[in-house]
Amino acid sequence: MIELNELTDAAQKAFPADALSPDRDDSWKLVAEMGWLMVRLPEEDGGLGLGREASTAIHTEMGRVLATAPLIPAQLGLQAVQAGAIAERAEWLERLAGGEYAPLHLLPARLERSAGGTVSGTVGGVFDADMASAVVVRLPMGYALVPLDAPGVTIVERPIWDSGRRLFDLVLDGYAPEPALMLTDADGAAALHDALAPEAHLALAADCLGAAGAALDLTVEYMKMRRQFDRPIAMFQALKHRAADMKTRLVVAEALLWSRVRDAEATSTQIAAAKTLAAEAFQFVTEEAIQLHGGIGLTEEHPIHRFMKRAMLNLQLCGSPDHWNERTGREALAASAKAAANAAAKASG
Amino acid sequence: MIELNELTDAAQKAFPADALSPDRDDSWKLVAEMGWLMVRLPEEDGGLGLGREASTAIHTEMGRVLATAPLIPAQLGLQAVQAGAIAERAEWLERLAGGEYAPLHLLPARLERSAGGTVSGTVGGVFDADMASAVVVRLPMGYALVPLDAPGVTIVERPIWDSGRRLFDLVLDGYAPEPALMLTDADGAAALHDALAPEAHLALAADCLGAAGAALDLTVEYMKMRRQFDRPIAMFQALKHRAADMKTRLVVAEALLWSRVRDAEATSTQIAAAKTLAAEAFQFVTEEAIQLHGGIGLTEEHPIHRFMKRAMLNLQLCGSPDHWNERTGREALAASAKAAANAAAKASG
Amino acid sequence: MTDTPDLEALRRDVRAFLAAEAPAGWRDASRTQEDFVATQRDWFAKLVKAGYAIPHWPAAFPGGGRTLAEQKVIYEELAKADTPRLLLSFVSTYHAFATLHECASAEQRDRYLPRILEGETWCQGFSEPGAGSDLAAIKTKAERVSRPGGDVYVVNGQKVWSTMAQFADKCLLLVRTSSDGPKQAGITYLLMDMKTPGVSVRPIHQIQGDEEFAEIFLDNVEIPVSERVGEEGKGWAVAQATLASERGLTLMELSYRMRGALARVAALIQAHGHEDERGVLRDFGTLVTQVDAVCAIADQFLDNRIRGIERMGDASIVKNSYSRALRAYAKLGLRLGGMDEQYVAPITFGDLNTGNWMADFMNSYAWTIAGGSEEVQRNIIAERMLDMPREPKGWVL
Amino acid sequence: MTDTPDLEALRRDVRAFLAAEAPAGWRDASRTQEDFVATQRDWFAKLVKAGYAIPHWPAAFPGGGRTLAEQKVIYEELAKADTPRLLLSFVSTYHAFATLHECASAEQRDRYLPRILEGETWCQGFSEPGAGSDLAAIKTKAERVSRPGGDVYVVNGQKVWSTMAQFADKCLLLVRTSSDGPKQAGITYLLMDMKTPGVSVRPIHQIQGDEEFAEIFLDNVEIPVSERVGEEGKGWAVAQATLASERGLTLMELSYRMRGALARVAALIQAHGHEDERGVLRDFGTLVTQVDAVCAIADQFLDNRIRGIERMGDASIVKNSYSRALRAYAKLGLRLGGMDEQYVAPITFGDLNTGNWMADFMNSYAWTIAGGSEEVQRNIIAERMLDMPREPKGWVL
Repeated sequence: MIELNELTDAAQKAFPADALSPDRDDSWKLVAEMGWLMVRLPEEDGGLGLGREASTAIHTEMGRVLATAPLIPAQLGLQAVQAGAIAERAEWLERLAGGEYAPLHLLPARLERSAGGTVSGTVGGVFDADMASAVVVRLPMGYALVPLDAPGVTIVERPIWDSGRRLFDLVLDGYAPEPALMLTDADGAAALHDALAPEAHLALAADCLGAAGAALDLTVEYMKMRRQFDRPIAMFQALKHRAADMKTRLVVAEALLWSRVRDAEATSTQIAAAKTLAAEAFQFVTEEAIQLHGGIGLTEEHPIHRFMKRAMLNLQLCGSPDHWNERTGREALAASAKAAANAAAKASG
Repeated sequence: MIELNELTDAAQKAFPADALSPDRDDSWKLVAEMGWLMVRLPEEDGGLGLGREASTAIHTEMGRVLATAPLIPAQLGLQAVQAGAIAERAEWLERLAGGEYAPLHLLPARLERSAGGTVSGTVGGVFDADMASAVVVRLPMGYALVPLDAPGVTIVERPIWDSGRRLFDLVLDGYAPEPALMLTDADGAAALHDALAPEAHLALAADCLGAAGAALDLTVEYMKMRRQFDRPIAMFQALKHRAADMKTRLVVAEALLWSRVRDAEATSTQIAAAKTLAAEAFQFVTEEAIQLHGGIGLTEEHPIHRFMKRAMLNLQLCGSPDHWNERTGREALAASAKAAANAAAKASG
Repeated sequence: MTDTPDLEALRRDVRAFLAAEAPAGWRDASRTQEDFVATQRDWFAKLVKAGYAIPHWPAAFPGGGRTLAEQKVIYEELAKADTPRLLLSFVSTYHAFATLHECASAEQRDRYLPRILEGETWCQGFSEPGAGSDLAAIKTKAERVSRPGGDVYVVNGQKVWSTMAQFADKCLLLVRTSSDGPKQAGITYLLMDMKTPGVSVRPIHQIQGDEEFAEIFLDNVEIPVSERVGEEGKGWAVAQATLASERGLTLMELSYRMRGALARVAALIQAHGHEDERGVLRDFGTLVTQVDAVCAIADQFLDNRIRGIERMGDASIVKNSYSRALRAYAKLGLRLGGMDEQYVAPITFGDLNTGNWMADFMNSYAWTIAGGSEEVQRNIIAERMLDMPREPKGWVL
Repeated sequence: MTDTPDLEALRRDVRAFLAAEAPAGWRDASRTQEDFVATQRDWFAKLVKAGYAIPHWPAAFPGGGRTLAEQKVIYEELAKADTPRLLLSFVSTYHAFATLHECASAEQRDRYLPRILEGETWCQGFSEPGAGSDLAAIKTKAERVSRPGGDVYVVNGQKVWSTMAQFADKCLLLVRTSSDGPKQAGITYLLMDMKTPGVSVRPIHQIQGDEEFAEIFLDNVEIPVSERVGEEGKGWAVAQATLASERGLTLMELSYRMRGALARVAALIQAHGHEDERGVLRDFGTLVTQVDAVCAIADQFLDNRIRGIERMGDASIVKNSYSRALRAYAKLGLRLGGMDEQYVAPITFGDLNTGNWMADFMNSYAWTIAGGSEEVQRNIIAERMLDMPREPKGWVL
């Protein structure tokens, strides 16, 4: 079995920390060569059969360099195909593990089904659709592989502030789903969604924390170098304390993430909560980082703004903090009420 | 007309900043002698006929010394009697302006009216009921003066954390309201409440900000005196910056309060918002003050904790921040929608 | 303060002017730098003509000689009418004016002030890559050299954060003429023509897509000694006059504009159907009160100035509370807007309401970093208002 | 980490013991200091008997010789079962034990360690009014004097923040035997009997009504030289051993207890009918995640210790994140409880769940102030984890 730190070392060698936002197409090739596309694919399906720890380690390193290659949607797409029951499953898995790209969309789909069974509407948040052969889409009739060359299928790029990522709308106009490419039916879609959601949250959380770590490193380095009033600004206690708080937020969010990665019984809301905390820590770290960089942080010359923009994007992917914090509160409240009722029943019984 | 700074000077002479929590009964006598009970009473009713600015200045100074005398509920009680229509109105006003005490309760009343017209239940938040001859209570049938020696009327002290104030429940058990002491009927009660609420909020806001200013002064003084690592802790930039933020919150809340004091068109929600901001600033200042005092701030030896306890109490009086912030948001949203609709109508008309 | 009858009359006049002349649709007409500059020039010319562009100048100039109370009325009305802020001419009418009026020679004054009203624009060459909060650390070097036409300073160095220098005709320039003694002592103040050989300007690409600032590179730039303001080595004092020229009107104006822009947050709440969620209304209400309070403190600051009772540090309180409220405003918009705001949208230059909350959020940092950072203001508040000790002067590593 | 079979067995044993012996209703039985002390003594004796009181002591002691992983299991279960924290014996079993075990003479060790198991309690005489965060600044003076029965130190001074000194039999005392050289160099470490003439103790009235700490006044107190730990003037190093004695178990235990206590917030939400207000559930959810994260970091800290990969500063991160979460917990309770919490309620001593949110809120400050304030921890994090520069040593006013 591959050790976690071997994976991390290999990732750091392939994607060195000083080469931020590495070229997308080169990165994609490298990612495929390293076998990362099949890290989570079970051995019986030709994959490496590694667990959440391995993918978390990889996504952390990809976050650290502000990866431009769409590994997260690719991994999720592959997992969806792996869980699906299409006839050509083995062939698809082989092609996808080898570098063909069929991402899962990361934003809601607003689709309508016609009487004739065709589908129209917009599927949001498809990463790098320009390099995809198909997209895994949640259609009204279930999850399906939608080939991009099928009739009624077009893609529209929608530029985002995080210029290291490319987001597309997949526009369906009377698209007739191919039965052979249906991964689930309507009933099975919810189950697949529930299986994929924690994977998406863990990957995004790792992406957040890898990037937050890099943003903190850049900031601390800048604070030691930048001099004002005859000393490095790292020596000003008020600024130093802010850096300490950034580190604290980051390390605590990392601890929660890894504890949930390793907890097989963590609920999907608990995993989403770890992503929320990670994304909020990333946001906090980058907001402070901009301020601590002073003027240079407001220019495109310095890379720190790219971390902030990624933080703001990651915050919104797969549900906002407002949404998940409320859900966490609601579930904790229900669990607490249940425990109290049980205790009362036990006491009176 | 009395100048504001004359009032302030007189108040500071009567209640010097270094004598915190002055004796209640002595303070009450002094307050009555200074004529402060009749500051807001119109001249035609024998009062000084001064405006909100005057009472705000006085309550600020009372806040500064953590006053123990119940000037705020007394002022409100007097204003209720002044606005009421009882036969012996003039006599009551004269007695109250002269030092007799009939406070308005500052927390909700939970009362029920029997078929026979008597009232039972609890009236919360009566300050210093032990020295009152009557309490101005919102009964189901309207505001009334409830004499404490009437049958069915008792008081119960309920100790609070802010030991500089004494809070009582007024317990009514089959109390038969005297028609001669009804200040309003049920319909008039809402109007009187709406007239008194802004007065209560302005007084509490002033109390908060006077006290917050004193807490900040104590803290800054302590920081200049307390030495650790061979220097005054005021020289540690991280602590110094926190003091600067305390000052900023305080001064900004003061500016809002005074702008609302002087704005005759401010709505009651806008005035409650000024109280909310003041109470939140007071809370922030005292929370930081405890931390900046270190260990000594956790002991009863040092007075700083009394400011914190008053801050926590003031936060809850006359509606919590949650309540008023939400109300402010709701009203601003409605106003904005109306303005947008008007603009649209104008554009199309 | 309540308006006096005179102020009321002025307010009526300004409103009447604005009702007739306030530009409509200027946001859409300011989507490129060029269009923005054209809009700005046009609106400045209209205000000059109407007599509202330079109320703080002496009465000798048409539209000048206004009291601070009158200036406040004019700016309040400009803000409430949601007119474009005068960004392109700001350095000219405030910084250049104050410098010329208070510190320059009569000859310099008479030459340059009238041209400002004709549309000549100035920029400020103060900050350098190594001298931001610590402005006195500037290194741009000027050597005095004899030339047949008269002595000149030969200037070499680099300036940064120069607002709209790419469109400027003239520059207020701080240079170092000596490295001896305290660093403030070797600074000299020059007036530079931007077309002088050796001057090159490179706009700074900002992270929200704007190019509000530029770098100025100075390569053996020759500036006649006659263009010096004050004595050689006494430029630091002149720079203080430049920096003190803006008397709180901007933050009052901006606070009022932010209050107006709360309607955008309200629209977002309505568009997203958040009305019934108490958390959202509570947070919106908290913001409304915060913004109202900033308006109140900005107002009070000017009133105190008018009454001559301003205290040390007051300006820092106004700046920090404004910048924090602006950050909170942008963050609430960003939060309520959700994913929509992550898509790039065309922005309006020079407006706190650019049309996209991400851009607004990034713009808000200009207020916590530039013009004396939030941290520098905290030092000022602690030291000047709370009389807390400064760091020891002899603190050397 | 997952339990090994050995740990699983231990966990089962502890649970079985707790199911049978965990005291019920101890909160109500700890409403006065006296009752609290009685409850504590009783529970400590039970744990000693069961072999769970001193798992970190050497195997020579019954119940000792446990690995850190085993200690963690024991504390986890004690926390989950909501048993009373061992406050009265904490200084004795950790600080006194570590000092005696690591630095004292064999004679001192053999005399004092067994008595701890019999219930003798120690307090710590370290902090002074002028020496809090800056502990090395202590001034309590000890002069060596000859006496017929052997040399003694005559000690004069004042100690403060001594946890439960009013109930203690013995004291770990730091004194100054020299004022020359660096301030750390003149410190000596003594073991003092609290019944020695000249020792007086005054409990500190805390703002939440507790008296967890006391002041110790030392007036010509004579302590035999044989009660010195280590050499004269070498007490600072011994004190470091004392302070390092607690290996993160407390914060792990407390974090788990805080997680259990979230049920109180839930009950408050239900009691007040706040369920449907999204803001409240959102804020509760945020707190739940914050507390879960603190449990995770406290857990990870111990796991790293067990695996020998602890890093400098880790402990500061755990402490600051715990104390902030505790503050947030108490503030949410205070906010949701509203006016009810302003009335004084009887409190339970030595519990983060005192029965009143105001008291809990005030208690939370102990964690941001004592044991190295939040600000001192931030310095440590910045300097030791982020390698940021320290303030210059020669910094003198």
